[in-house]
Amino acid sequence: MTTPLAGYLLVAALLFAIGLAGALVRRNAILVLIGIELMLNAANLNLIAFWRFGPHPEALTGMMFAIFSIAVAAAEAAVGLGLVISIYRHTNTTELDKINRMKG
Amino acid sequence: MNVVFYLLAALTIGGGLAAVLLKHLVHCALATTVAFAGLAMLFLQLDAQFAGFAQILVYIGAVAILIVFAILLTRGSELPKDGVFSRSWFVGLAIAAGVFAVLAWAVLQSVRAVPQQMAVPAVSVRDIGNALVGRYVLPLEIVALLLTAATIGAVIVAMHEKERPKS
Amino acid sequence: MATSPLFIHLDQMFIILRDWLVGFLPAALRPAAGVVLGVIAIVCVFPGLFALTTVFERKGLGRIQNRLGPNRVGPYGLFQPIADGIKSLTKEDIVPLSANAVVHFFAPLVLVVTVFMGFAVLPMGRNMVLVDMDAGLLFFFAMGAATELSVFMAGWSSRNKYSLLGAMRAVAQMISYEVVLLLSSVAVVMITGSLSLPKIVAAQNTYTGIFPHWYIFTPWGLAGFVMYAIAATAETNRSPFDLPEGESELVAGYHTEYSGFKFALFFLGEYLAMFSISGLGTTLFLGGWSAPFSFLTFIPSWIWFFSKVMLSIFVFIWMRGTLPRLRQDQLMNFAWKFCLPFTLLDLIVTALWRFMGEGWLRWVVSTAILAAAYVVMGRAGMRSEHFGPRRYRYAE
Amino acid sequence: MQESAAFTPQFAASAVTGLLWLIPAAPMIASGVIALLKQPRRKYAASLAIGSLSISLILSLVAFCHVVAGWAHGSVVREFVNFTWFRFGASTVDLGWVLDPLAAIMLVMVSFVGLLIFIYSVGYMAHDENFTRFFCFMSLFAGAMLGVVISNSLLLLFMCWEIVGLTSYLLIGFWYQKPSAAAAAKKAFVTTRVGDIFFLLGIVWLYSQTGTLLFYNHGVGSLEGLALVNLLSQHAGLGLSAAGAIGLLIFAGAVGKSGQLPLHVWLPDAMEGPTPVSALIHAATMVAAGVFLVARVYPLMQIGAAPHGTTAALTVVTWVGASTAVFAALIAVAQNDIKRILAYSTISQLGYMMAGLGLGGVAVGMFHLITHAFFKALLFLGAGSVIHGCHEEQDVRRMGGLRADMPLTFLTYAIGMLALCGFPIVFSGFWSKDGILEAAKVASATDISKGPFVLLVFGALLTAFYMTRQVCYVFFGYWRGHETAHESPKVMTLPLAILAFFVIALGVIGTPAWPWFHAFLENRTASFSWHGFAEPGLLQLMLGSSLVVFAGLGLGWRLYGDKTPKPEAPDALERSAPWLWAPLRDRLYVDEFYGVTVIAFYSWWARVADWLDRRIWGGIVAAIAWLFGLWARLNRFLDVNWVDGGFDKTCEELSSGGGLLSRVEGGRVQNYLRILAAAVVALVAMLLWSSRP
Repeated sequence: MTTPLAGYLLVAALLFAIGLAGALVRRNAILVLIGIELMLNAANLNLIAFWRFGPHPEALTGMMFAIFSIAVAAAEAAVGLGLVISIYRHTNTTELDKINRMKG
Repeated sequence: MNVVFYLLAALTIGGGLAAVLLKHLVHCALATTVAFAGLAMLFLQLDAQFAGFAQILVYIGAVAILIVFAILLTRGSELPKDGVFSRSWFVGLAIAAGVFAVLAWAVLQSVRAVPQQMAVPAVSVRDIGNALVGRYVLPLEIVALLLTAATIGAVIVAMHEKERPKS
Repeated sequence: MATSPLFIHLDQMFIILRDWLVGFLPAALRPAAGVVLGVIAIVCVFPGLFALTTVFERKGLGRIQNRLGPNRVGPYGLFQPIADGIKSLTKEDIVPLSANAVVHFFAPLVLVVTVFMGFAVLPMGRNMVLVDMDAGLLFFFAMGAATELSVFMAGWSSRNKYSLLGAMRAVAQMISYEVVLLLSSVAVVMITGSLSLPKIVAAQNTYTGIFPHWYIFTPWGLAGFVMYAIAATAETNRSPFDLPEGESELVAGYHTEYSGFKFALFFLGEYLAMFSISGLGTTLFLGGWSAPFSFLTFIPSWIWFFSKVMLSIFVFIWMRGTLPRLRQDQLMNFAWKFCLPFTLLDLIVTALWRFMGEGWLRWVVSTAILAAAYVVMGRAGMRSEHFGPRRYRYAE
Repeated sequence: MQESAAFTPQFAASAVTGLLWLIPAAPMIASGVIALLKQPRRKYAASLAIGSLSISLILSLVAFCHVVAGWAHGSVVREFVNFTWFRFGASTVDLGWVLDPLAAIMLVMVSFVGLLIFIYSVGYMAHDENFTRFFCFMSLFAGAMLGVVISNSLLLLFMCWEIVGLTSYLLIGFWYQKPSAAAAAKKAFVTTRVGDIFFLLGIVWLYSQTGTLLFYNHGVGSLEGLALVNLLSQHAGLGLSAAGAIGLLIFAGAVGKSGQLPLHVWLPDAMEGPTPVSALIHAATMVAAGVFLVARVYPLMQIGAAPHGTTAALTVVTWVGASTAVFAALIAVAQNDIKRILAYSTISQLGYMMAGLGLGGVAVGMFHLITHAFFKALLFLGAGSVIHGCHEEQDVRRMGGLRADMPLTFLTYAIGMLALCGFPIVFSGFWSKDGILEAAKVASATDISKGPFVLLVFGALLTAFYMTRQVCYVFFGYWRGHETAHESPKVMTLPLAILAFFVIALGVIGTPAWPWFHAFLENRTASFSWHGFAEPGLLQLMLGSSLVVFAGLGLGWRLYGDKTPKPEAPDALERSAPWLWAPLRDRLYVDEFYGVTVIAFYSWWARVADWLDRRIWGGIVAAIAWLFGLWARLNRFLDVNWVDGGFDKTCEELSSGGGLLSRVEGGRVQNYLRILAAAVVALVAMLLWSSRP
């Protein structure tokens, strides 16, 4: 018996929570980005799960959404890491607590 | 079949936890890659073949490398002196737990409402192609635009500002 | 086309063998058993070929460099691989103290596993493909993407400047050329309209007169194949692009700190990558298992596949022997400033080709465009010393 | 529409009257053009002025002949042209000009005398650098004077009257560098202004009663029957009818302008101006304007009088005239400045004219006016040439013996003097003054008192006396000045000769035997008959007045004869009657009297006004300022305590609150995430809790 939808949703929720915890707890900027990536992936999982167990899988909306979200997440990761690198070049640290000055 | 699901779920959750909890940054990155791989396999299990491969290609192929590069470029690989977790880590954890509780509660409440759909949707790459170019042509173009902008943006943001000697 | 029972048997030899073996098992397990048999076949055939090519390469290089190459072990050095194998197995596997043991250990594993995964979708012969996936090509490239990760893990975990540098160079190079690789193969997908490799081969398996419809014989196909070949050599860190383990500077690049069996694994991984890349190349551009001429179809399909693969390997070795090593900035510039634009142009030309319909006009137009682009970009690149020879500026 | 009708001038006259307006216009235009000329343009200025006045003279002669011709046909010649100047509301203001015997005579006299004086002043003013400016004012004066003469509307008359006043001010103060000239000009203008105020009152009163200011307007004019009867019926107190009262008010204007008793102080000082000015303005024309004005409005004053009777207004005129005559004559006796003597003599002669008008009617007064104009102009021009000859010396005591040096001037001056004194038969002065005395004698018989007659006779004696004194001082004895005197150039002596001829000739038209002048004015037929002398008492009167004149001359000769007293030596009269001499020399303290009364009153009033202004108004302003200050302080108080306090306080609270909030935005990215996540959790929890089945 294939696992019910709830299983996937729970896994996604847990992954989302872990990602959020990572983002909130860790000190390093890159870890926050990783946390965000995890959260996005959790969302994708939900999408695919609902697409798979949803009423009209042939409509492909769920999967399409997931694919587009993957693309967007990639772009976001690229830009995010670019920013972290440039911040690092200015402030020589990736500690989020130390980066709280808006000065350019 | 359930066994595979549990296995993959354990793999993904383990990867995620490792990514968050490990002290060493590169290990976190690699743990993330494991989580991504687990997710990709979950996608395949859900018969979303194209999504799975896209996940592998994009996340494991590109994002993971990107993260690793970022770690190396910002000298994240050395061990951080003071603790890895921010001072008010407890609050973060509590909030995350809250979020999980709420989501889990929501899922459990509503899971009965969704009918169990067993049929395996036969999705071929051609259908996906047609869908992409047909109904979703606008999002496709927008994502294309977004990606170019993002790449150019990332390059500019991270470009080293050293004054190249005008040849 | 020869459809004599003999030919069919020869052609489908392995399939028949497999079905016969699987027959002994209960129906429920048959499909699984079939797959396992396939895997076993691949795992045996390709390492064998690997052993063969090591000798073949060293002999070949020797001949190119006007020397004999290994001839001590066995007749004409044929047993040299066995000697190497035993040597690598028996050598002590040293792991540097400061190395990151876990990552250090997993690096070669990830490499080999992902490369073997790649072989699953290659159609070795007529309906001789392990897994006929709808998005076979995509799966292949997905597996290819993982190799960079393993290279990085290797380079970083050995905590050695040379290996880190080597890894960085390798990863940068592989990422750049992976893009070119993907895009050039997209041209083929546009024409055949499907990602599954058997369909691509089937599309090329037709003849006009004695000449086959291989994609390489079309202008965009040729351009695509050239780009594909360049990207392939870069992907596998071979010959002109073998900067990562440039012996002169970086000792052995990212696998300097490896010894013994892990080193052998890396070596195996590298060669297997070469086989899979060239296997894909043949499937996409050289018609996979289809015979070069219509009258040669009587020879079994898998022979054609393996001969084309061995031909590509020969080209690899040949290039290794003749071309000097590229510099890192030349390499990168070449990828981003020549190959990528050219492949994009190739995509456009392919689209043009597909929608211009039959006739000599599309041949003329596409060849013209591609030739012109090749000449212009090439010359522009060379003149602005992006990939031309370096002009040294002595200290002013 | 009524509009158009008003604008077409009611031409009740011939072509001549149509062109009448040219007479005053020519000199005025000339003055305008000269004003634009630059100072060095002497020739143009002079020629323009003389040319324009000669045009006026020619036109005046034409008009005179026209009137004479009309008179010869026996019809009353009174032609007028009226037009509406502007309208306001229903009423309109009409102006116009008239041609009648009175105007005709004056036109000829003014333009002729003016022309002679212009020619004379070309020579006299030759060395003055403001030559053009002089001629500009002179021609403006001539234009204005002619305007007064021909105007048919009291308003137009008043306007020209004011321009005349202005030009007299300008000309008196011509040498404005001299402070005394400037002061004299101001004094003249102010005193005449006082008279003009009463004049204006009279005009306004007349306008309110009769509704029009036109003299003659087809029977509707103010001086015509209908209006007069209406005015007569109203009583204005003091036994005067409205007409009389208005007449007197207008007479007050004349008093100011002609320098009668109370307002005569300005005329002697007016001698500061150049001599031709004195001659033209303060002898012949302007001062005569007052007399002409009374003559013009004579019907107003005369209405209601019995035939050969008189009205209260006329008696007032007579008494003022007579008293001025004696008063001025007395002062003239003790004056040493040649022009000042003549000025006082003018005042006394004007008194004679006013008395003549009051007693004998328009003709008597006007005849004396005309004759006086000629010989007084002659005397003044003579004085001018004397002064010119003696290098601007004006004190008679420093002259003397000019009989030999300036024979022509002496001869003409002597003729003028004898005419002024009223030397019998030969000179016109005798006939005109005799006419007045005769009228006075007749009036004294019928009216209340013989006062005016006695005064006039005593005046004649004094006139003869002071004139002989002046002639002896100037022409007889020896030259007491420093340089040698020299005869004036021909351009100055020629007008003197012409004037002298007229002084003699004019007497002919006024003798009782052939009273042509009176007939012309009163529109009677003039016939030559010796019976004129057969009037009862006329011959005795003539004999008596000649005796008086001879007595004056003899007394003068005896006192001053051919002696040449030292300039510093006391005057002969002074030696004999010092108690009389001092007050006379000091002009009977009239100026001092004014100084004490009017000036004192004004300065007192000025102080009061100043006090009023500073204390009362200043006080009020200060009070208001203080009030505003108070209000401002209240404002500040409110602002500081209530607005600032309250408002600023709230602002501080807000900003501190803001500060609190800003701590949330501490820049730590993870804080944001935490808050975000917490909010999401809360939201979702709420949503789920609310939607639970």
